[in-house]
Amino acid sequence: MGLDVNWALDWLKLSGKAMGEHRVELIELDRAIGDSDHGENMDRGFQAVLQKIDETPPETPGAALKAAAMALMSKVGGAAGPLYGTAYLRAATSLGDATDIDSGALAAALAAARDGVVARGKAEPGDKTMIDAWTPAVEAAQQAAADGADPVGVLEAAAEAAETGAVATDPLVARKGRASYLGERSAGHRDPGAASTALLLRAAATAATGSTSDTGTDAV
Amino acid sequence: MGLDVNWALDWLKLSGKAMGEHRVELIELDRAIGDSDHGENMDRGFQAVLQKIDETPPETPGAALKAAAMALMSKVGGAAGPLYGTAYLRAATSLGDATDIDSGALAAALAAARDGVVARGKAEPGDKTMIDAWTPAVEAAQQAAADGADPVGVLEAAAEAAETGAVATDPLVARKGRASYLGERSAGHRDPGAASTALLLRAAATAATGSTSDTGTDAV
Amino acid sequence: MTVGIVVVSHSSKIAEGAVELAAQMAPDVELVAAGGTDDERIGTSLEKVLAAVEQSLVDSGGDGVVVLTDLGSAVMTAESAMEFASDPDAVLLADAPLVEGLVAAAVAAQGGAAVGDVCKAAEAVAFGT
Amino acid sequence: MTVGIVVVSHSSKIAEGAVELAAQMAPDVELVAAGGTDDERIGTSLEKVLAAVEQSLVDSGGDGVVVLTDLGSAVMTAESAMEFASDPDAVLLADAPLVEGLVAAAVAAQGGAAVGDVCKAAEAVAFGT
Ligand SMILES: Nc1ncnc2c1ncn2[C@@H]1O[C@H](COP(=O)(O)OP(=O)(O)O)[C@@H](O)[C@H]1O
Ligand SMILES: Nc1ncnc2c1ncn2[C@@H]1O[C@H](COP(=O)(O)OP(=O)(O)O)[C@@H](O)[C@H]1O
Ligand SMILES: [Mg+2]
Ligand SMILES: [Mg+2]
Ligand SMILES: [Mg+2]
Ligand SMILES: [Mg+2]
Repeated sequence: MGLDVNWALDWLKLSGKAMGEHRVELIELDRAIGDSDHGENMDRGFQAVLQKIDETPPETPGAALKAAAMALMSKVGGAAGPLYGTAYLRAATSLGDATDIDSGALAAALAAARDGVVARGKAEPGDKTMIDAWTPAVEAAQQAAADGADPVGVLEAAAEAAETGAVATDPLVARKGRASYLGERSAGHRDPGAASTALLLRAAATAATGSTSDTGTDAV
Repeated sequence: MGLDVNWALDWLKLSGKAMGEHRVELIELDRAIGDSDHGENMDRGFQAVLQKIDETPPETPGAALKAAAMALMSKVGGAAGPLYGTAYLRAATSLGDATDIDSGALAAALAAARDGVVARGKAEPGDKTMIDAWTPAVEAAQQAAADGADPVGVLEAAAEAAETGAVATDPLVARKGRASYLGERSAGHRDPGAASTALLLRAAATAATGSTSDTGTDAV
Repeated sequence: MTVGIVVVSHSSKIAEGAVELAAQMAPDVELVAAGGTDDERIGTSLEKVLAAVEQSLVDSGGDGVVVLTDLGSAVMTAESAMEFASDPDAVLLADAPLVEGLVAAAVAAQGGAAVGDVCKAAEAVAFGT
Repeated sequence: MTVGIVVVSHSSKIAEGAVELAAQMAPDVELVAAGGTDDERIGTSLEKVLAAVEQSLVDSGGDGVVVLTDLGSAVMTAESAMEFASDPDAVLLADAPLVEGLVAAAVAAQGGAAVGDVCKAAEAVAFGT
C-alpha cells in the first residue's frame, strides 16, 4: 500500500509543527552564519501552507505539494522560499495526478525536489547548503527503493541521511548563500537550510509511519 | 590698484544673481545629459553663500571665497558642490590674507581653483566637464597677467575664454560625471558645469569692472 | 515606449530610493520597485516581484523588461517570478550591482535602447576588477 | 569594538535601507546612513557625510571607518568630507558597489576584521568582469 493525500497533508502539518518547535533553533543557526531569519522564514512559510491547504483541501499528494510550493515561494521571504518552493513544485510535477505513491515514485519525487533546489540555487554538494542534506537523502531513498523497501522505509532512510548530512555541514566552509560572505568563519556552524531540510524529511517519515500504521490498524 | 574684498563680495553677489537668472537654462542643459538639477543646485548653493557673507561679512577676498566654498560644499547637493567648493577653497588658500590682489595673484588663484577641480574630479580637458571652461580661462588669465594686463583685463580674458570653452563642449562625448552614462548621446549638448563656470567667471569680470571704475572715479 | 525596469531588493526603501534616483536621469522610463517581503520585512516577495514584472510588461508595451536584483536570494526570487511570468522571454535578469547598474540601465532605456542593450548597459558597470 | 561603516548615497531611502539590510548580518557593527541632501532632496550633503564620519570615528573607538558611496558625486562629497574629518587617516573610501559592497564590508567588520580588510572585503565584490 503506497502513500496517499492524507500522508501529504500530514507531512505538511507535521512540517508546520516542526518549524514552529524549531523556530528559535533555526534562527540561532542562521544568526551564526546568516541574517537570523531562517526560523522565522520557515515558520511563517508553513503557517501560510497550512492556511492554504485548510482553505482549499488538495485532493492528491501532488496538489498538496504544489499548494505548499506556492505558499512557500510567496511567504518565506528568504532564499529558502524560492528553493523549497521550487523543490516542492518539482516534486509535485514528478508525482503528477497519482493518488497512491509507491517507493519508486517517492524516490523519484525526492530526486526531482533536489534537482529543483540545484536548478534554483546552483549549489554543489559540499557548498554548505541544504543540498548537503538533500543529496544524501535522495541517494538513500533511491537505494532503499531499489532494495525493495516500502515508502516508510524509503522516507526513514531519507530522513536519517538528511540528518547525517546536516550534521556533516558543521565543518564546511560556505560557498553559496549568505554564509559564503563569512568565508572561513562559516566553518564550525551547522547550515540552517540543511537543518530545516532534515526536519522536513523527518516529518515526511513520521507522517508515513502514522498513515501506514493507521492503515495497518484498519487492516487488522 | 588691485582687487579688494569688495570685489570678492560683489563677485559672489553677481554670481548669485546669475545663478538665479540662468537657473532654468542650467536645468535644461542638465536635463539633456544629466539629472536636471544643476540650475537648482547652483541657485540653492549661492543663496546659501549670500546668506553666509551677509551674516558674517568676510574681511579679505580669501575669507570671502572660503565662506563661499563651505556654503557651496554643504548646500549644492550635486557634483558641482564638492567641485566648486574645492575650487573656491584652493583659490582662498592661494590668496591667503592678501587684501589687495594684483594680476599675478589673481591668475595664480584661478589656477589654484582649476587645480582643485582637477584634484576632486580627476577630469581631463576634453572630458566634457567644467574643466573645459576652467582650463582655457586659467591659460588666458595667465597670458593676460604675463602681458601686463590689470586685474580687470585678466578677468575679462578668463571670462571670455571660459565662454568659448563652454561652447566648445557641445560636440564632445562626456567621459566624466553623469553625462558619461550617455556615451555618444552626450554629444550635441553643452556641459552644464562648463556653462555655469563661464557665468561665474563673467560675474568676476563684471564685479572687477565695477570696483575698478569706482576706484577710478574716486581717484579722478 | 521604452524598455521597462524592475528593481528587486530585500529592502523596500532601497528599491524605492533607487527608482527615485534613476528616474531623475530617465524620466520617460517605467521603473517599478519591488522591495521587501509582503509584510514589509527585509526579504523578497515572489508576489511583489511577479506583480512588478507583469506591470512592467504592460507598461513597456512589448519592448521588454530588465530586472535588477541585490543579494542572492533576490536573484532566486526573480528567477522564480520569471518562470511564472506571462511572457518570460521578454524579461531579462541583469547580473549587475543594484544601484549603479540601475542608473546605467535606466539611462540606456531612456535613450531608446532595446532590451538586450539595456541589460548589457547594467552588466557593463564594473567593480572589483 | 569593530570598524565603523558610513553609507553615502544620493537617496536617504537607499542609505537607510542598505543599513537595515546589512545590520541583519552585522548586528554589532555601527552602520551610519548619510543619504540625500540636507533638505531631503536626491543628492549628497557634506554636512551629513561629515557628521556621519565623525560619529563613526567615535563609535568605532579608534578601529577606523570605511565609507561606501553610490554615484560619482557621492564619491566627491565623501572625499571632501574626509579632508575635513578630525582623523582622515582613520577613514578609508571603498571603491565598491554600494549595497553589495556594504553587506560584504559589514560581515567582515562583524568578524572583527581591521579597517583595511573591511575595505578590501567591499572592494572584492566583483561585477562586469
Ligand atoms: N544557492 C543556494 N543553493 C542552495 N541552498 C541555498 C543557497 N543559498 C542559500 N541556501 C540555503 O538557504 C538557507 C538560508 O535560508 P534563509 O535564511 O531563509 O534565506 P536568506 O539567506 O535569504 O535569509 C541556507 O542555510 C542554505 O541552506
Ligand atoms: N569628475 C568631474 N570633474 C569635473 N567636473 C565634473 C565632474 N563630474 C561632474 N562634473 C561637472 O558637474 C556638472 C554637473 O553638476 P551637478 O548637476 O550639480 O551635479 P550632479 O551630476 O551630481 O547632478 C557637470 O556638468 C560637469 O561640468
Ligand atoms: Mg536567513
Ligand atoms: Mg533573510
Ligand atoms: Mg545634475
Ligand atoms: Mg544631481
